[in-house]
Amino acid sequence: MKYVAPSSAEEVSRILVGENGISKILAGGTDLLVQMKSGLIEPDLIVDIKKIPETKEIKSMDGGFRIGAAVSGSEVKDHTGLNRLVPGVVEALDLIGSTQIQGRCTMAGNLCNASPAADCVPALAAVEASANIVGPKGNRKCKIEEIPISPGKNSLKQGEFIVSIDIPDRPPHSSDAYLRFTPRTEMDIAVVSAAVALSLTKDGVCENARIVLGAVAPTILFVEDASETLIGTKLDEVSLQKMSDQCEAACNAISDKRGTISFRTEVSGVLAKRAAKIAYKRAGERS
Amino acid sequence: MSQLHIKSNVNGDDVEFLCEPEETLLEVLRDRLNLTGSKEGCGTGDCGACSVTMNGKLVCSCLVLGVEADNSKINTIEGMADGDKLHPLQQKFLDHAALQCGICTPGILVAAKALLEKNPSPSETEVRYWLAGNLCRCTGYDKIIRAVMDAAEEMRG
Amino acid sequence: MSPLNNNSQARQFKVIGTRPPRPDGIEKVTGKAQYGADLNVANMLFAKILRSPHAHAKVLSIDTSAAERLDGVKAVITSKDFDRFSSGQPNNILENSIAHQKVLYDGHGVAAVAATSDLIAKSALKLIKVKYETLPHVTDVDKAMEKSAPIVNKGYVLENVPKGHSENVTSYFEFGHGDLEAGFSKAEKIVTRSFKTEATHQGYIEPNACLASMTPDGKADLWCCTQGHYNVRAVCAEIMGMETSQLKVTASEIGGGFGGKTLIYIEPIALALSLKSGQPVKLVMTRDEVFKATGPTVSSSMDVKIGMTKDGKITAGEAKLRYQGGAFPNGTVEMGAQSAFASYDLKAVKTQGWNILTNRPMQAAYRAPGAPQAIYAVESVVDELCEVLNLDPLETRLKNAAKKGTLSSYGPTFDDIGLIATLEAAKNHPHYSAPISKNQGRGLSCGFWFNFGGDTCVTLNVNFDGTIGVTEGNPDIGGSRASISQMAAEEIGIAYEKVRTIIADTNSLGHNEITDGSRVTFAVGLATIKAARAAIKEMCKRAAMIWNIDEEAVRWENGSAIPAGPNAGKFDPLTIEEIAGMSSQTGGPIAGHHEVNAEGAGVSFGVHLVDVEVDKETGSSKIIRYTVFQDAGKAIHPSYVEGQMQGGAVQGIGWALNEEYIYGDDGKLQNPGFLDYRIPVASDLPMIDPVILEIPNPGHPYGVRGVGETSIVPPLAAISNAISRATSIRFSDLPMSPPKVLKAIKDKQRGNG
Amino acid sequence: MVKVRIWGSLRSATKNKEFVYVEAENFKQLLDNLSKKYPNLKPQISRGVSVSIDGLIYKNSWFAPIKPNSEVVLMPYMVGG
Repeated sequence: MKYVAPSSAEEVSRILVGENGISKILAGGTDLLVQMKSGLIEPDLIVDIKKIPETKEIKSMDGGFRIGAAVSGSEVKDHTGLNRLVPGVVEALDLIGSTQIQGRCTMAGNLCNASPAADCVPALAAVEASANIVGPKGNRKCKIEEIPISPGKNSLKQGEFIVSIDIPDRPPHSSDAYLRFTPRTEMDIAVVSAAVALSLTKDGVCENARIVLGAVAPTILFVEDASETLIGTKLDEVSLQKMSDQCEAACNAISDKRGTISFRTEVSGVLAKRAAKIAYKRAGERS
Repeated sequence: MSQLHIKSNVNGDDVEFLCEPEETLLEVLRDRLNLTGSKEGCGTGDCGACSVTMNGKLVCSCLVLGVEADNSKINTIEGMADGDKLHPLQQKFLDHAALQCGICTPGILVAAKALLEKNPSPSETEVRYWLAGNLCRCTGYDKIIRAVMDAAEEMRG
Repeated sequence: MSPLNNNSQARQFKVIGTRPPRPDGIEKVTGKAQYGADLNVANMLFAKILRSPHAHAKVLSIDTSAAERLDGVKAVITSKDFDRFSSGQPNNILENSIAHQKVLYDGHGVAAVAATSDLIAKSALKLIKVKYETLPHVTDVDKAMEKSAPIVNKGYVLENVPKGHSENVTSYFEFGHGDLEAGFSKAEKIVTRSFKTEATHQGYIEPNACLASMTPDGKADLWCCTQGHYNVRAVCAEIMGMETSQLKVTASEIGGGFGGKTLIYIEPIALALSLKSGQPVKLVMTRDEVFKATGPTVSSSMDVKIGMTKDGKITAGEAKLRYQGGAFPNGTVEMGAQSAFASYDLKAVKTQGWNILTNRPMQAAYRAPGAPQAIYAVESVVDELCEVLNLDPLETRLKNAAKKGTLSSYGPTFDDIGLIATLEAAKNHPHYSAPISKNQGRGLSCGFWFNFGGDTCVTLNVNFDGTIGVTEGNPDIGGSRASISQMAAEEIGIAYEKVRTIIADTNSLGHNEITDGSRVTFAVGLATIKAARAAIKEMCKRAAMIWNIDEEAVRWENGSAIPAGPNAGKFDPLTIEEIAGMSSQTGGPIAGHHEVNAEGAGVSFGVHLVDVEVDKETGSSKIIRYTVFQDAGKAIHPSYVEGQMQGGAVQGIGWALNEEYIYGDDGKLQNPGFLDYRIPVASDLPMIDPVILEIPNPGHPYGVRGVGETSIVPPLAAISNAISRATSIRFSDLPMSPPKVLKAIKDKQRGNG
Repeated sequence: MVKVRIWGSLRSATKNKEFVYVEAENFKQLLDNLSKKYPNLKPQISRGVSVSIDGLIYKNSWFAPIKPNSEVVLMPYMVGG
C-alpha cells in the first residue's frame, strides 16, 4: 500500500486518475480505517487530503458557509456561525460516534461512505447543502442527495473527490433539527433518523419545509408530500400527525440486526414529528 | 512495501520512526515506540482504550495512521504525570477506586484530561457524554464519574 | 453508603473495612502495568489464526504450502501438528481452539501462522487454502433439541438423558422436593410463562493475548492474561504432552475476565507455533475473534410455573430450563436449575435442566453462570403473581424468603444467610418509597449465587525489616492485592503499607484454583490469614527463645510478641521489626505458608431495585434510578465490594436491555464488535447506589462471602419487572431491545397483545 | 449410617429413592460406598460431584468429616465465573 499527502486538490485528482488499483481518500479515517481493519477493503493507495489548505477551513460565503472536506466534527460543533445557521446539521454531526470519533470524522466522509444511516446526510439534504467536487474534467457542484446512490456506493467518478460542502444562507425564521433513534445514548448507528428544516413567516406559519429520513431506504429519503403537509400550517397536531403518517408511508425499510421494518417505519414518523417541533421552536426564535 | 520516515513529538519528546503506510498510530506507539500504555480493545474506534491526543484533539489512535503523526504533537498516558507527581485525575482515580482491572483506565484518563482542559466544570451529564466513547466493563462507571468530578473540583481550586 | 452492621461483631478490625489505595494502582493509572499484549521480547514472532467462515462444515483439506513459502513466515500449524503430543484422549479445549475434522461454528480456528510481522502473518492467512464441505447447522436452542436437528458434535450424551430428543441434548438434571401437585392445588393463582434469553458476552475490554516461548527439550515459558494461570499450565501441559514442571506460566495483568478468561483458546497454539519456529510467539486476538471464538454465555429457553395463595404465600414452583452452550458440553444448566428457586422457602419445588449443543462457540462462565437466566424467569413470574394478586412485591418476597433452616431448592438446609436482612434493607431504603413518574415502573428482584473456595496456596515472608511479602497465585482482577494485603496486615497487626502482595508464577507456589466463583477474597484471604498465623507462631517461638521461656507463654498482640501473662515473666514486647531483625540469629528467615482446598464459601444473596422509564413511542427504556443491596459477609475493602456490586449491576443492565448474540440464517454471527454488541456506555446510566450488608460467613475467620458474581443475577428480572409495570405488558424475552418493546406496546394498542 | 439426599435426575441410579443410607465418616467413604451400593451412580461420581455437609458445600475434600446425624446432600460438581 502507498500513502500520499498532496498539497492541492488538482494533484489529488491527478494521482487518483493515475492509480490502477484501489485508491481511497483519507480525511478523518473513521470509516476507512475500520474497513481496512476488518479486511473489507485493501487499498493500494491512500490519498490523505488534510494537507490541502481549503479542506481544513470553514469559510463564510454570502451568509452561508463552505466547510472543507477534512474539517472534523468537533470543529463544526465549536463553530458559532454554523450553530446559529444550521443547528440540526451540527447536532447530526455531533451524534456520530464518540468524542474521539468527533475529533476526526468529517461531513464529506460521512457523505461519501454512502450509508443510508449516515447522520449528517439527511440533515445536510434538509438544508439544501451541496458538495464541491474536484475531478479530472474540472470542478462541479452536486446536490447532497445525489451523492449516495446505494448502500456503500456514491456517484463520484474515477478521479473525483469532494473538496468541500456548501451550506447556503437560510431565510429569516428558518431553522432545522435532527433526531435519530439508537439503542444506546451514544456510540451507535442510527436505526432510523429524521431531519427537518423549516422556514416560517413572521407569524409562525410554515412557508417552506424539507423532511428527510435516514435508514429507512437504500439512500436517504426526502419525503415531499410530508414536507408539503406542513406548509401553510403552524404545525398543529393534526398536520403533524398527517406528516408523520406520510413519513411512515414513504419508508422502504429493511429488517436487520439493528431494527425491524415495522420499528423503523413507526419510529420514523415519531422522530419526524419530534424533530419538526424542535425545528419550529428554533425557527421562531431565530430572526 | 516500503516504510516511511516520520518525525513526530510524543509527550514532549521529538521522535523519529519508520512505519508501514497501513500501520496505525496505536501500533506505532505500542510496537515501535514501546509506549504500551495505550491499549487496543477493539481496533475500530468503539472502545476508546487507545485514546490519545493529537495536536490537542482527543482521538482513537487505532483510527489514525502512523504516517499522519508526521509533524504532530501526540500525548499519551505515559506523559500525563509530571515526573513523580501524578496528575490530579490519576490521584482521584486511585482515591475513588475508579478502576478494577485497569485496562480502560489509560484511555479514560486521557479522555477526561481533554475534557477538563476544554471544560473545567462539567456537569455529571457532560462527563458521561464526553466519556461515552470509553467503554469500561468493570465499574459501571459510577466511581469513574465521581473521580472525574472530584478532580475537576480540585483543579478549579 | 457505609456498610450496615447488622450483626455485632466480636472482633474490632483496624485495617479490614478501611479503603486504602490499591498496591498496583500507580502502575495502572500511568500506563506502566503490563497486560497480556504489552510484553515484547527479542526475536519475537507475531501469530494469527485462520478461522472458519462456515457455521458447520467438514474440513476436507488444508493446503498451507503457499503460506509457508511467504517471506517472513516461520511456522504454520493445523490440528495435525498436535497429534504427536496427544495422549489419545479427546480434548475439548484443543478441539475448540483448532478444529479437527469439522468446523463447528462461525469463527472456529482452522490453522495458525507465525511470522516476523503482524502484517505478514495476516497476508499468510489469505494464502492458506481450506476446502470445506458445508453441513446443515443449528444455532437456536429449541430447534437444536428437535429430533430432526443437525447433529453438532457426536458422542457427548450422558447416560441419564431421557430418550426422544436429538443427540444434541447431552445432559439432563432435576432437582427439588415436595409434592408439586398438592402445592399447586392450594394456590389461588397459578402463572405459567415461557422465557427466552439470548447469549451475551463477558465483554472484557482486553482481548485474549499471550506470549509463548518453547524449546525442543520440552521446556516452555508462557505469559498470558488469564483468570487462572495454574489451570493454563495444567491444560497446556496436557495438550503439549509436557511435564507440568517444565511449563512456567506467568499471569500478566488482566484486563477483565468475568468468567470469560477461565477457558483457554490461544495458548496451546502459541506454544506449538513457538516450538515449530524455534522463536518466541505472541498471539493477540482481535475483537472480532473475541466475539466469534471465545465464550459467550448460554442462551436459554425456559418455562416457569408458580402458584401463590391470595395472601402471597408460594405454594409450589416449577422450572424447565433448556440451555445451549455451543458445540461442546458444559455444566451451566445444572447450576441454573439449582439456583432458580434458591431465594425461596418452598414446600414443593422442582427444576429440570437440559444442556443442548449448537453451532455456536463454546460457552464460558460469566458471573454466576447459569443463575441469571433461571432467576430472571422465576423472579418475573413471582412479580407477575404479585401484580395480579395486588400484593406488595417486597413484602411477598419477605413472606417467602429462604432463611436459616430453610430446605433449599437444591438440597441442603441453609445456615446463616442474609436474604431477609437484604430484603429488609431494601424495604427501609428511601428508594423503595420514593414516588415515580408517568411512564416509569419500579422493578425488584432477588439474586443468589453459591460462591466457591478451592485449592489455594499462600506464602507470607517476614522480611528482616519487619515488613511482609505475601505471595499468592490468583490474578488480581479487581483489587484483590489490596484486600489480601489488608487481611495480612490485620492478622499480623501492622500497617497496610508494610505489606506487599504479589501474584506468583506457576513455579513459585503449589496449584491455585482459577480466579472464579467469587473465591479469591474468601479463599486466598483464608489462606493468607492462616499463613499469617503460622508466621506469628514462629515469631512467638523466636521471642520465647530470646526470653528463654516456653513458647506457649508468648502471645501476639498488635504486631508484637508479649508475655502471655504475669506468670510468663516480665519482658518488654518484642516488635515484629525486632524479631525479624534477629531472625538470622534465631534460626533463619521467618515465613508462614498455607496450602488448602478451601471449603465453606457460603452463599450470597442480593436484592436490586430499579426505576425504568419507557418511551412508549419508540420502545426505548432508560434506567432512572438503581440501588443494589448485597450481603458481603464482611467487606474487606468496601470500595472494591461496591465496585463489584455496581459493575455486576451494569452488566446485568446491558444484558436486560441491549446485549445479544445475533446469528443470521447462515449461522454467522452478525454483530462481532462493540458497535453492534452494545455494552452500556457512561451516558446510558445513572449512578448505581450500593448498600453493603454484612451477615458473617461462618466458614471464614473474618466472615467474608464472595461478592463478585451475585450482582449480575437480579438486574434481568428487576428491569423486566420495571418495564412490565411501566407498560402494563409482561415481557419474557431478553434483551428487551426497543424494537421488541415497541412491538409489544403496538400489539397491545391494536388489541392483539 | 448416613442419610444422603440424591438429586432428582440421579434417582434413576438409586431405584428412584430420594434418600439413601450408607456407612460413611467422610466424603471419600461416602462416594466409595455409594458407588458400591449403587453402581449406576459411578458415571456421575467419576465426572465429579460436590457434597453438602450440614449446609457447607465441599467440592472435593475427601476427608471432610461426616457425623451420623449430618445432613448430607449430593450435588453436581460446580464451576464458576
